[in-house]
Amino acid sequence: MAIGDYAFLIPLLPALAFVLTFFLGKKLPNGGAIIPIVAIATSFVISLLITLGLLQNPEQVINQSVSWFAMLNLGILVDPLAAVMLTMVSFVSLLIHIYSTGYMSHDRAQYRYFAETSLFTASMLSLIISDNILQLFISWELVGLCSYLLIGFWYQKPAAASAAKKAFLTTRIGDVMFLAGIVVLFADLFRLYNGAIPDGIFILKFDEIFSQIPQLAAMSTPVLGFQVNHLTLITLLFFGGAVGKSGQFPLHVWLPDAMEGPTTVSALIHAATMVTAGVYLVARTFPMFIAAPDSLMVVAYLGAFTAIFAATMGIVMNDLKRVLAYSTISQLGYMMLGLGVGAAIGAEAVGISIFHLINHAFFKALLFLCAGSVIHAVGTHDMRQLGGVAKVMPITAATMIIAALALAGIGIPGTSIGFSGFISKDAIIEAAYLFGENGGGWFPYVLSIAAALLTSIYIFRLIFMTFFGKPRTAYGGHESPASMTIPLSILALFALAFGALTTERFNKFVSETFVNNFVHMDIPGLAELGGYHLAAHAGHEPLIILWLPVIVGVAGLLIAYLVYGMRIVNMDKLVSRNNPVYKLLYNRYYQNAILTNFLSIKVVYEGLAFAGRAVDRGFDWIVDWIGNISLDAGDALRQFQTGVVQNYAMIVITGVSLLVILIAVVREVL
Amino acid sequence: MLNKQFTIMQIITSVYRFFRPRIVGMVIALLFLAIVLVSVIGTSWPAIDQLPQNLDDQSNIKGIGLLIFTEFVVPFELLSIVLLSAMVGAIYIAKGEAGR
Amino acid sequence: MLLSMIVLIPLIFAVLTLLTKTRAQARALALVSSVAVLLLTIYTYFMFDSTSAATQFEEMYTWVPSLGISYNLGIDGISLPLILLNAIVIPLLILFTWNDEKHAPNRFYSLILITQGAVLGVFCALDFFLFYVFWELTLIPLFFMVSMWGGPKKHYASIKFFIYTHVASLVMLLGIFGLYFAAWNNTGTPSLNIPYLLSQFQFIGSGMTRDLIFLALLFGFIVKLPVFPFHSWLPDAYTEAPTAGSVLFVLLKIGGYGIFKIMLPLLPFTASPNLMITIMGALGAVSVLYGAFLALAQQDMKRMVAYSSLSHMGYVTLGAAGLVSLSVSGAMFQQFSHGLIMSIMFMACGVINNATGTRIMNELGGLAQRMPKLAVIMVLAFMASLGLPGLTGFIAEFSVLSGSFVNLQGYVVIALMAIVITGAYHLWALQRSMFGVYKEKLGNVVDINGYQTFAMGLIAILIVYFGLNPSPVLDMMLTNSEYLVGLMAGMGV
Amino acid sequence: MIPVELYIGLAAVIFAIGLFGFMTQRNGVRMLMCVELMLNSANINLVAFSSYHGNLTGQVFTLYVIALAAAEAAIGFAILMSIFRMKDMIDLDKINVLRW
Repeated sequence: MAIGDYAFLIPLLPALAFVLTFFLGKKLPNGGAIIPIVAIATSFVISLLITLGLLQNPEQVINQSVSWFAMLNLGILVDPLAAVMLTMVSFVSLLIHIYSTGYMSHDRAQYRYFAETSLFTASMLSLIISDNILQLFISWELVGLCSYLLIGFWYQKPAAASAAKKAFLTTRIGDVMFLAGIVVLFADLFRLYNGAIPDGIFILKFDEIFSQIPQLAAMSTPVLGFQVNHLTLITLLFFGGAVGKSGQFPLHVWLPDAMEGPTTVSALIHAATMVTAGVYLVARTFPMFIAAPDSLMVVAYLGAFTAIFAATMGIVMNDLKRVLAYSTISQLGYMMLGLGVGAAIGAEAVGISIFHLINHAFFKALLFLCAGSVIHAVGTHDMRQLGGVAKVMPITAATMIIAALALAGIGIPGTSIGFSGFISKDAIIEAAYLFGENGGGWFPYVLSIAAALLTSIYIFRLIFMTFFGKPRTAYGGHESPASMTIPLSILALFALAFGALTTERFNKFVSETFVNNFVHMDIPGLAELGGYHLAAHAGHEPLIILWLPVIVGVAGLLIAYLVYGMRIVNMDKLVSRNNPVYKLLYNRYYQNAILTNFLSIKVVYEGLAFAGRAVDRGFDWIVDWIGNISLDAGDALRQFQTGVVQNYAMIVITGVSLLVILIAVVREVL
Repeated sequence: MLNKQFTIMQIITSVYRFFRPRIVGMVIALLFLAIVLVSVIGTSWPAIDQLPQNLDDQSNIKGIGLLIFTEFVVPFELLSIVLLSAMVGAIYIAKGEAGR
Repeated sequence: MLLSMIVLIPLIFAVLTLLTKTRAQARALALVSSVAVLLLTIYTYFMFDSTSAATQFEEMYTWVPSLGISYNLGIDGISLPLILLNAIVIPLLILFTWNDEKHAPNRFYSLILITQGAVLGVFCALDFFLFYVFWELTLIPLFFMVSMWGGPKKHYASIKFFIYTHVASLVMLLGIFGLYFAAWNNTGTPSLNIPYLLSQFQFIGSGMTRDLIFLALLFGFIVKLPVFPFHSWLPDAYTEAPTAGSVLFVLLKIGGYGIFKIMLPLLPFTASPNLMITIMGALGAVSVLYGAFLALAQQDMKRMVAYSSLSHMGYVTLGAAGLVSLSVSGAMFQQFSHGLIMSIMFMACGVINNATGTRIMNELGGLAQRMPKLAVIMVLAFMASLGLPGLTGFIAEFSVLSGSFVNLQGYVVIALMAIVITGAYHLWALQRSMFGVYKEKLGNVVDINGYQTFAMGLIAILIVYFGLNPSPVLDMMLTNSEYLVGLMAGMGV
Repeated sequence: MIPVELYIGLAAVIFAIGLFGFMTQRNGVRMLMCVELMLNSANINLVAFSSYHGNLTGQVFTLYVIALAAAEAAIGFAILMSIFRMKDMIDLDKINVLRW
């Protein structure tokens, strides 16, 4: 049997591990961590073998489906896009699990932690491997559930419980949009088949959906006076889901709060699972986006805006993990931008975006695990209290610096020499340039360059404040155990070299998922459907365009060094409550006040829900009133029961007489 | 609540007192009588053409006696029980406290 | 005989239970009866042909031929899942109350069994007379359940429930009479046979009459369901009832059953089907949103669950009005899944109320630390209730939403808006009651006992099982809804 | 031959008189007498129809009605006696303890 026949085990093993760990883990040493580790390691091996097989022979796409209910199915689809994601997720997750055995060793509820992370990984793997949009949505929601459970892992802390709830609800706004997109898509396909779906056709399967793109693009409905193209509507709703899950503006508010969970969970959420799901969704349904250029525009602009928006907040945060959280949002903005520029460069956009996703997964997981290592050792995550940690924890410091260089994107343009973040981010910025040159507008390009500068500043601010200089408070500290430093070193290796080693093959491998391997899509033809032409990819940008990202990256490093390393500027003046810009940034643009406190609590809860309660009292009152009417009527009629026989006789006789007269009259009239 | 009841009752009893002098009763009784009479006159009553001419047949005591003890014997017996129990009941009720 | 046994065993055992003296005897008899029903139902399920929409296991004895009344039982794919639901949950409910110190246990268990028998009777009846008798029979035990073992406002709640739903059933009875006499007029022979009368509906001459009959029947069913704006008996009755009573209310799926079994076959033949679809769809969609908002505003946990029940029931009418086989079967599945989910939710509310003496969520907090088993089951039930994929609630909601969107776009958009609110109140309730710092003034609470764990855990497992593999019940629902939708298609609706 | 209408008319008049009396009197004994009057008007009808149809059943039942009236009167007067014993009057419109 070929290895592909075992592909279904990839999500299944961690899911089984969840069940086993949850029920048996309490009795095993170390919370039964060995079960998920073995399961995920097996998944990783299978994915790796499949990926290698696909590299040899890209036509060998694995696609197996079973009927679920009605015209829906469950199934697996491993094409190059899915294969690389599977490998990355299982790999990073495996490392994080190994790291966690050290990090979580003091927690009483370890077994619950490992069970939940195992389920988390399983959901994410199932999300990637699914061959239909419904199964993807199911896994998508399960990912949300696991993030809820894990962010609220220390549920005794009210802040953690509240952050978990916020994360779940905010992403759920996106999920509803995603669900609405599926609903619209389902109804459209249902109508295309005229309600009679032949047996054996599963209408929400990706290849089925993609084969109907031309028909979908031709459908449009008037909504509020606008002619809404169905494909645009569906893709925008899908993107709405991605906005929630991938923390794009304005649904990013949950991500920084999600730091209330254990740091390893943050690493899992921010690097391997959860947030990348949104990017993966857009990549997976990319043929639909290609045929709906308006949606791609939205993706590109919102991505670029999120990239810089989050970066500005990252600069002022004092919490180690929060800086990284905003960095994640910002980098996700880059990935979305990379997909959005598909309007200019076609399917290659998937390649560069996923490439950045994978590289980001390595260095972001590394950053978080390093931060976790620091927090584990020192017991605080306020950067203002740290300083000079590098002396105590050399391995952690070294790996973190590598990750920072990768995040800032340092390398030599024109060659494939550089940190992994450089290779992929550079590609996205270049694509944004092409996007502008082909009439998409220069806004995304300009913002992405500015965001690159800010990225470099905030990450080196973090490095300098934490690892260099003198300790600002007295903290104990020691290098972390081997179970933690080994994963760090492995990840550092990947952050250092993965991009450079694979750049040539990777883009081609993933980009051609849609063109050659999967459904043989005619990407330029789809673009024609959207009414535009793809630009031929060119490497003839001016030299300054190639060098600009690196220049701003180095400039950021220098600025951070001057300000935080050399302290040539007195920070106290800038960082004060009176500085309106600082205040605005530090309060995160007051989004918490506006979105959470005002919109959800004041408007929805106190406004609508309480109004609803008043209305309901009204209904209750009406019902009671009807009841009281009959009581009162009975009370009034009771007075006729005088208890005097004569009166009754009188009434009876009168009634009989009148009835007779009435009948007589009626009979006369008729 | 009590107040409301009381006033309505007062009105009814006063109205009742007012009409007490039999006018209403008279009117109703006459109305009823008129209706009955009108309908009696308006109806064509089926009847046998003539009474039996034989004078011996004029007496129907024998026939009634026969009917009572043949066809309607069960109601007759029941009636006797009713009468008996009514008698006993009437005596019991009327005797009242004295017996106790 | 099979169906007669299923219906009559609980009723007979109810009488026997009433005669017992001690709690141990009462609960043992009740358990024996409900387990017997469960076994019979499972046997029926395996003998049932789910690929056919026809009535199966039919039993027929003439009863009052001059009025067309007969003793006629039979089931199809609409009723069997609901019978199954009832048969599964009642024994678990009895186990759940195994150690409860209730006064008059013989009456308590007897009432449970009467309710079960009556509800099963409604599901099995193929004769309107029988149907109505069982329909009304469900009222009585529930009335006593609320007024004898209920909360502080039990008398108000029980009378309101009784009169409100009784008035609705009388309106429904008028509808039945209308149908009965109109058919009698047309054909000259009286019959109360349900399938026969349904097939005669189209021959009633006046469109006005047909619409009135339809609306009268619909009114009876949606009050029982209930649907906005006829829901105001629900929060009081559900909240004031004892835990077992609330669960019995949840299992009282006769309103929705009536909609599928009686309303949908009539729908295409009304004079103005589009108006009827609009009424049902709009009421359903508004219920979904309205119930969600109301649940968000509640402080009492049980009341919140009651309103969430209203919200979920909206999907039933919405899906029924959707008139696509997927949406109709989704609505049927919603009834099934709602029964399972709400049973656990109410059991959990009851456990919390017993352990801490309060259900006000702001007074609770951190219970997960003292009641870990309850916490796990409750999180699962809440997730199922908010429609998390992989659990039963999602299958139902997704089928209803995506199926209904084909015909009723506007209403589905309304219902979709409710999903976030649904998530919000569930999670907020969890956060306030289970998570956070444990409030010491709640005293020393203990976790659920073994019987309760077994009962709630088994239902939880069923929720997961049917969420992952809905086919065992969904297939027969699909068969029937395809048949129903076929009727509509024949009429060009 | 006397037309049957006259008998019926007579019965109607007697019934109306009884009715009038029943509605306007307060004294229990008088009311009972009025009731007897109404009963007897019905008897007249029965007898009249019986002989005009040549069917004796009506007359048999007239006898039964008389017997029943006796029973009723016995009970009625007994009740009135006990009421009188309790309240020292038999004004029936004052006897309303069972009202409401």
